[in-house]
This record gives sequence, C-alpha cells and structure tokens, in this order.
Amino acid sequence: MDCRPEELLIAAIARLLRGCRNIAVGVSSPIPGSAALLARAESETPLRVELLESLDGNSFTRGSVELFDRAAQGRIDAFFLGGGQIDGEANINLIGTGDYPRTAVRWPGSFGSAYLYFLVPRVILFREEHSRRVLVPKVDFVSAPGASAPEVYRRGGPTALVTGKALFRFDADRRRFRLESLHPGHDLADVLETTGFDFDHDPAPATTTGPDAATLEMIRGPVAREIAKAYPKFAARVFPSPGPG
Amino acid sequence: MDCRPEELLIAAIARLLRGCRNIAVGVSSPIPGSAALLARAESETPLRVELLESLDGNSFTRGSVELFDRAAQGRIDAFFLGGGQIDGEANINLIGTGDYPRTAVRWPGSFGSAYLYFLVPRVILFREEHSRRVLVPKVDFVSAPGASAPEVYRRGGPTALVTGKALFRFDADRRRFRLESLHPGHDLADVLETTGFDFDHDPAPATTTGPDAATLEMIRGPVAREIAKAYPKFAARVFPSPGPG
Amino acid sequence: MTDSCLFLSLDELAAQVPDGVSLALPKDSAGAPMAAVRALVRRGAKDLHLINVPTSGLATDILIGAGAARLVETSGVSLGEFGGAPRFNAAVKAGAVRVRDATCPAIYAGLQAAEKGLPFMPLRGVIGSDVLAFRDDWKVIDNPFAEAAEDPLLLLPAIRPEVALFHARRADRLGNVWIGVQGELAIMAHAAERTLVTVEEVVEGDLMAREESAAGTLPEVYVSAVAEAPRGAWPSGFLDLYPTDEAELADYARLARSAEGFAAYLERGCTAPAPAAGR
Amino acid sequence: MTDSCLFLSLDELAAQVPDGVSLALPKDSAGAPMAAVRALVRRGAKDLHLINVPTSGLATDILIGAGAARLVETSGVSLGEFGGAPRFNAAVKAGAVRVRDATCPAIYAGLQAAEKGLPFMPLRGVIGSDVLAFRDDWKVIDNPFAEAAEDPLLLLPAIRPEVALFHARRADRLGNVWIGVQGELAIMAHAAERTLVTVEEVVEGDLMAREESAAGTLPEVYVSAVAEAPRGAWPSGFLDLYPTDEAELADYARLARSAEGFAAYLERGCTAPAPAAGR
Repeated sequence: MDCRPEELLIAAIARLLRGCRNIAVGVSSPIPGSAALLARAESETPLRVELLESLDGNSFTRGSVELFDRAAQGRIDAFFLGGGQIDGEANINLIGTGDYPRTAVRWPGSFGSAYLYFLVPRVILFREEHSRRVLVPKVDFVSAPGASAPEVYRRGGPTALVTGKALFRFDADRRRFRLESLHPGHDLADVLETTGFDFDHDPAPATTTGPDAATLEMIRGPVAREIAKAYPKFAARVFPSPGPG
Repeated sequence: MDCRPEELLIAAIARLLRGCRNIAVGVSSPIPGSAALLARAESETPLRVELLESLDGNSFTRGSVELFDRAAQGRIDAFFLGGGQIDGEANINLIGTGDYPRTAVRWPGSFGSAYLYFLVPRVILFREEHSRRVLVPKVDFVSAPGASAPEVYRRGGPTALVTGKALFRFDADRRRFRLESLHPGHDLADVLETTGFDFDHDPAPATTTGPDAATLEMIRGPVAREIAKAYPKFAARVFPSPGPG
Repeated sequence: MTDSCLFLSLDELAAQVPDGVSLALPKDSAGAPMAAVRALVRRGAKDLHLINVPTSGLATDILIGAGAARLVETSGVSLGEFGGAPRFNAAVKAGAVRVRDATCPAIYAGLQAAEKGLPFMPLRGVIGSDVLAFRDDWKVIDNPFAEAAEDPLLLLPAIRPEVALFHARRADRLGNVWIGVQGELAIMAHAAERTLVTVEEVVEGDLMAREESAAGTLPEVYVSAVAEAPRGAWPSGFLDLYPTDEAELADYARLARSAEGFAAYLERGCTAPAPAAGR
Repeated sequence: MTDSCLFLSLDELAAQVPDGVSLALPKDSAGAPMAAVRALVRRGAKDLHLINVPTSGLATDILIGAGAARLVETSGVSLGEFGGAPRFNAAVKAGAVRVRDATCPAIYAGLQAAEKGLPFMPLRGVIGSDVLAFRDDWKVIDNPFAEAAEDPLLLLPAIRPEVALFHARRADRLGNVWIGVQGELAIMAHAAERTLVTVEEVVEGDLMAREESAAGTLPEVYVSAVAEAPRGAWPSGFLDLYPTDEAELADYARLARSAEGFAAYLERGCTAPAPAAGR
C-alpha cells in the first residue's frame, strides 16, 4: 500500500501498542500521538489515550503531577521517549553533548524520562533522525538509563526503538537492541553505516509492514482529524486533505 | 455582666486567641467555634476561621487533607483539642480507659491530635467536664503528648486548658499547668478537689473575666447567628433568641 | 482497573466487594455510602479490613455490628452528636474486631504513598504518642537531611485499599464522578485498586467536557463501577442535599447499644428495601 | 502569608519579587505569567533562583537573557515547536547561569514535601541516571520497609519557593483564584511562602460560594497579591482563551539567537507598554 513515511511510522508504532489499555503521549509527539489514536481506533477492548499536548485530550483533573502518580499506580501501559542521543543499551540523553554541566550543545532537559522509563511497562523510543549523531555508542549524559541493576525497583523500560529507517526491539536481559525490520526503501548496509552502536540482526532483515487500505483510511480519516486538534501544523503537512469532519 | 456559663467560656477562649491570623476548629466544637468567631469579630487585623464541621464554613478546596498540610505550612495559628483524659503534663487520651487495645471504655479515636498538637503553635485544650475522671494524674493512653524531647520536631503544643471551672496556662518547659483563673462561682478548694493532677496556683487565684456588654452583644448577635449554621441545636439551646438575622 | 466503568444495581455493586478485601470508606461528611453498606450487610459480607479515610461513623459501626469486619484501620469511629459508635465500642471491648488506631494525616499519608507508588511517606508529629507505640508497622528513622544531630521522623507504609467505596453527588454515563471539594475521595480512588461509587444521580453529558466541572471530577479511569442510589448516604446527611436524619440516628444509637437491638435495627433497615426519597 | 490579598498593578506586583529570591514558575501551558515577567525585566530584577514547575519556556528564557537569574532548577527549558531556549542554552554554555537539572516528578515531589512541611519526599526511578549523579542535594537510602535485601530509594529535599508566580483565568475581589484542573498551581502555592497571581480578569462574586467553582479554586489564604493582566500569558497561549502567538514566538526564537537580537527584542517587548488585547 502506498503511503507517506509518517503513515508507515504511525502504523508500525500502533502495532507496538496492541494490547494496551492506557497510553500516554508526551508533548511534541505528533507521530506517537497519531499511533496511539490509531491503536485506539483499532482496539477491540477499551483503550484510553492521554495526549499531554492537548488541553482537552487528556483526563488529568489534578494537574500534570497526576500523570506521574498514575504511572506509579500501574495505570499507564505505554509511553514514548526520544533522545538527542540514544545508545545501544537504550540509555537516552536529553541534556546535551560534551561535558556536563557546560555542555557544548544544550538540549531542553530530562523532563519526566528519569522516572517514567522505570515505571511504564512499555516505553517506545522514537526518533525520526537515524544517524551516528543520534544513535551513539554511549550517551554523553544519561537522562534515563535503559536498564538497571537487579536491586533497583523497575517496572518498566524500553521495549522498542523506532527511527525513520528501522524498527528495533530491546532485549532488557542482554541490554541490546535487535533490528526487527527495515522500513521500505532502506537497507541493512545503510542502517549499519548510520547506527553508532552495535545491534543484533538477521542477515536479511524483514521489511516493516505498512498500513493496509483499511488502516490507511483510518489514519487519514479519524486519526488525522483528532491529531489535528493537538498538532494542526503537523496534520496540515502530513494529511493535506483529512476529509470532512 | 450576667451571662450564661457557655458565654463566659466563649469570651475567655476568645481572649486566648488574640493576635491569631488563622484559627481552625474541629468537629463537635461549638464553644471553641463560637470563641473563634468572636475573636474574628473583635480582631482589628484579618482573622480567618475554618470551621471543619461546616460545609461552607471553611476554605479547604482540596479535601480535608488540606487542614493537615496547612498546619505544616504554618498557616494555622490555633486549634482546639479535648480529651477523655487529660493529665498534668498535658498529655491527652482520646482512645479509652484501661489496657489498650481492649480498653474497658472505648472512645472514638485520636483523630488528628497526634499530629496537630505538634504543629499548631497555640493548641487550646477544652473540656467542660472538670472532674478527677477527666483530669487524671496520668492518661491511660497518650493520643498526643503535651511535650516532647528536645530532638523531636515540634512547632506547637498546648498553651492553655479551659474547663467548666477554670482556666489553666501550660508551661512547656516545666511541663506543668498553672491555674490562671477560676470561673465565677467556683473556688480553689473545689478545683483542687476535682483535679486529678498537680498544678501551680496563687493562694488566691483571679476570677475569669466575663464578657462585657459589647462582647456579650457580639456573642448573642453575629456569633450566635454564624455558629447556628454549623451547630443549630447548640445555638438554639444557648442563644434562645439570637435576634433578627 | 483499566476496564470501562460498569453501571450496576446496589446489590450488584455490593457483589463487587469480595469477602476479605480491604475496603476504604470516607468520613461521614464526605459521602458515607450507606445504601451500599446496607447492600453489603444484605449479602452477608465477611472478613473485611475496613480503612476509614480517616474516620467513620455509622457505616463502620453497622459493618462491625453485622460481623462483616475483622480489622478496622481508623483515626476515629463515632456517631458524632449521637455519641460513641456502640457496635464498634462493644466489639473492641470484646476483642471481636482488631483495631489499627491511627491519626488522620497518617491515613492520608499512607494513601498518598500508594497514590504515588511509594513504599512509605514521612509525617511530622506523632512521635512519643501511644498511637505510634502500638503500631509495629510504622517506623521511625533519623531524618537523613537533618542538620541537627538527631531528628527522628515517622514513616508510614503505603495503604493500598483493594476497594474504595463512597457516595457522590453525580456521575455521567461515562463513569466520571463529581467529587467537588472532597479531594480525599480522589486520593482514596487513586490509591485503591478498584473504586466503587454510589451517586445521587446519573446525569447526561460529559463532566470532563468543561473545565468548570472537570476541576471537581474524578475521571472514569479510576472508577470501576457506579450504582445510582438517590439519598444513598441516608441516614447520614449529604452535602447541601439533605441533612442527617436525626430521628433515625437517635433510634440507631439507642437500639445498637445491645446486640439484640442492633439485630432488630438491621432487620428493619437492611433487609428491607432501601428507604424511599422524602422519608 | 496570612495577610489579606492585595490587588496591585503589574509593576507593583513585580516589586513584590525582591532580588535574590527563589521564584517558582509554572510550565508554559499552565499559565505562564509573561506580563509579570516583562514587569520583572522592566524593574531590573536580579539574582533570582528560578524554579520551573516542572518545566518552562519563554518566561525562563527571557529572565535568563535579561540577567535576572543566577540559578535555574528545571526539568526542561524549551520553546517547544519553536526550538531550544536560546538564551538559556547560551547561558549554560557560557556558565553564566547555574542549572540544577531535575526530572518533572522530582520537582513535584520537592514541592509536595514543602506543602506537607516534610524534610523530603521519596520518589521511585531516577537511580542510575546522571540526573541523580550530579545532584549532591539528593540522597539515596535503603528503603526501610523493603522485604528484599536491598531496595535503594531516592529522597528529594523539600522545595520551598519564597515566591510563586503564575497567570490564571480569573480571581474574585477576595483574592480567590480559579485554577481549574491545573492542580500543580495549588501545589506551588501551598509550598511557597508567598504567591503572586496575574489574572485575565477580576470577577464579581465569591468563587468559594458554590461548590462548582470552589472545586477549581485556590483560596485567598494562599494568595498574597493579584494583578489584573488581560492576555497576561501572551505571547504564550492560555487555555482555550487565546492560542500561542506564533509570529511573535518565531520572531523571538530568531532574535534571541544572539545577545544583540535579544536586547533588541527586550527593548521592543518589555520596556514598551504591555501589548493591547487583540494583537
């Protein structure tokens, strides 16, 4: 099925969300947000999506502290994190490059990552840019570690990494990523070349499945209309004609 | 000035509240509540009264946990506690008599006393019954201690004890009460006889001053009308004709 | 805790409280779920661990009198101006129920620990009281941030009720529940595994749709089931909707002084249908 | 903290934030007090310790750019879709401002410790991160309630801001402030010694009088002063009242890349009168 790259990512991430009951999506996350809305549209059981970006897209009535409490209560199954740098042990860096605190490049900060990474069972790392600049052997600053020593309380962590080129699964025991599939148009040689960390892979990896016609219709229809409320510019760019409301 | 015993107590307690900015009054406390309202009416600076008994008589909008947080924030200057037993070190017992847990007589429980006694600067003990049954040498159960070792964090505690017969001040350093005044109609011999603990006193103690005409008018007018919202039965009994609203 | 909210009858709601669970109940003035308590007595609930948030009155007294509770965690059980709680007091004296005496903010702190997924919460005060002396599940540590040589500090373990049960003014058909300024009901529900709510009425519309109503709303995320129960706090009063039924409370206080009187009250009040509005 | 609420002009409000104090600011989407920030720049505020609750954007970037801050405690400073916070980033690189990097729930936990008069609050997670490694004011203890042999647990010291400052939809003439579902504003105000609020409008009536409005109201007990500032979050958006002024933000993001451009922006935006509504 012919689709835009963003639509492929939305469909791929939505598949990673199957079985979830409660998904929270942080700010500045239009593609994960669309994926969560798609997962909800396709779910046969009730699935709640909390869009933190959106004023009326979430059910927090006691302030944003409620997200963190709810995660600790086991009421959030899935969340998304990114990273200025991500390394092969799934450590993420949202602080900057170079020596902390006077980092050569400063990014905004760690936000809730240092907490949610430990408490949300299914954290999906998402970063469109797939380059050695982002996917590094070792992050310069660990905003949140991908794995923890056995004595450390941890009920969640990374399960997958989705980039513009590929989809990886994370093996927490081995603390390593395994390439699960290459997005259409990308090959293993390129991914090996542009990934700064070692990862496991089949000699001939699968190709990431794109959305079928029904799913694509869902993405371009109800999902596009809903995500446009939180991310109008994204929706206008990716779904130029979302159809009548 | 001729007044009812309750009116004397209200006036006496209100004097103990002078200089307060924020007074909280627990449930089942019509006389302390009236005293707090009188103190507010007579105060030249803003004075807030939080009546926990009353639905709209308090400013808690986050639930009753807010009372305890506010006390810890230093936003409550005065509170009232009672006791099935009160001893000479100002320990109070709200649990029962005899061996805990199978107390011979069981009272409701310690409520917030074990906390508020430590955090509210001016806690006034109030118990109308003045007898050896109530005012004991040593309480059977310490719901809340009247004084603490120096290493224990304590920003508040008992400052006075008001009964139907007398008014005592508490000296925290010496851990002893001192009789400040006898209510009209009561004498030292009777108070010595009916108090189960030792206390300091002048040979000829003062008499508790009753309300003057203006104060009495205030009690029977605006205070009576206001307290009637939370304690209609008390108001009907003590202030039979509170005057037109 | 992640399913959609169910809409049930009172007796179906009572069936959602299995024997043996820990059951959090609010103080009487914050929505005593009296109709649901009567349904629990009707179904013969047993072996409950009652958690009063932070105190209780008639609800706890009836459940203890009916033999439904093995343990009560409370900061106070009383009928207020109608006196002590007679069945509670008798059961304590007889050793028929275990009491875990607490102090109000300690119960909130335990629930807030559960709300935050924490093993414990600290609390000031309490040190030197017999409340603490008899709680071997509470711990005192030396405050690691203290500047002074010694600074003992109480730690309360998390209280995570298996079920929270309260009465509220209204729910919408999605299961969102208006709790208004009774913020402790949100804490209870956040801390509990499942929350059951009786409401005066189920209303049309979405309480979450307008910020004005959302601010006082417990979202359906936390609500497992709702039963419509008009006058569901009776004979307790409820907010500004109805006052305490003083005749009924006085009757109860008198009858429940003896086991026999209490049994007679139960027969009249719990096995009979719920009282009609306007009583 | 116990006086009556004052009603002030913006510049008078800014004078209530003395140089050197710790100043809590909410995240941009929960009521960025931009008009008040401009007033702080106008009065030449200095040496502030900014506490972002738990993140910030334009408000923090402008105060840093204007040289008003010595220290920023934050979980993230960013202009969102308009990119990184240019003056913050430059100041960090130059070492011109100290940063105390945190993670969102740690800032809430610190404020909640202050709200509860506690020396600290525990928090799960964070262990093994460099966020923790660089915070020598945070402590890890072994959970005294653990059943396992070891259970390291983070403790965060209380954060008690000297001043909290935010923008809200409305206040009444008593100083009660409607905060709606932005519960973190209540936590901020409870934790702070003094709270200053700008509002879109001052309304007649008493927000506490009806439970419907009381449930979303921060009572005047916590509010030291209010200034009416229509469009007071501009150019940030505010709730459903007005969206982010994208042209202005884009302008800012472009100009603030250099110190000179930022100075030009300040001259235009802060020393000039506050922008009229409808801009």
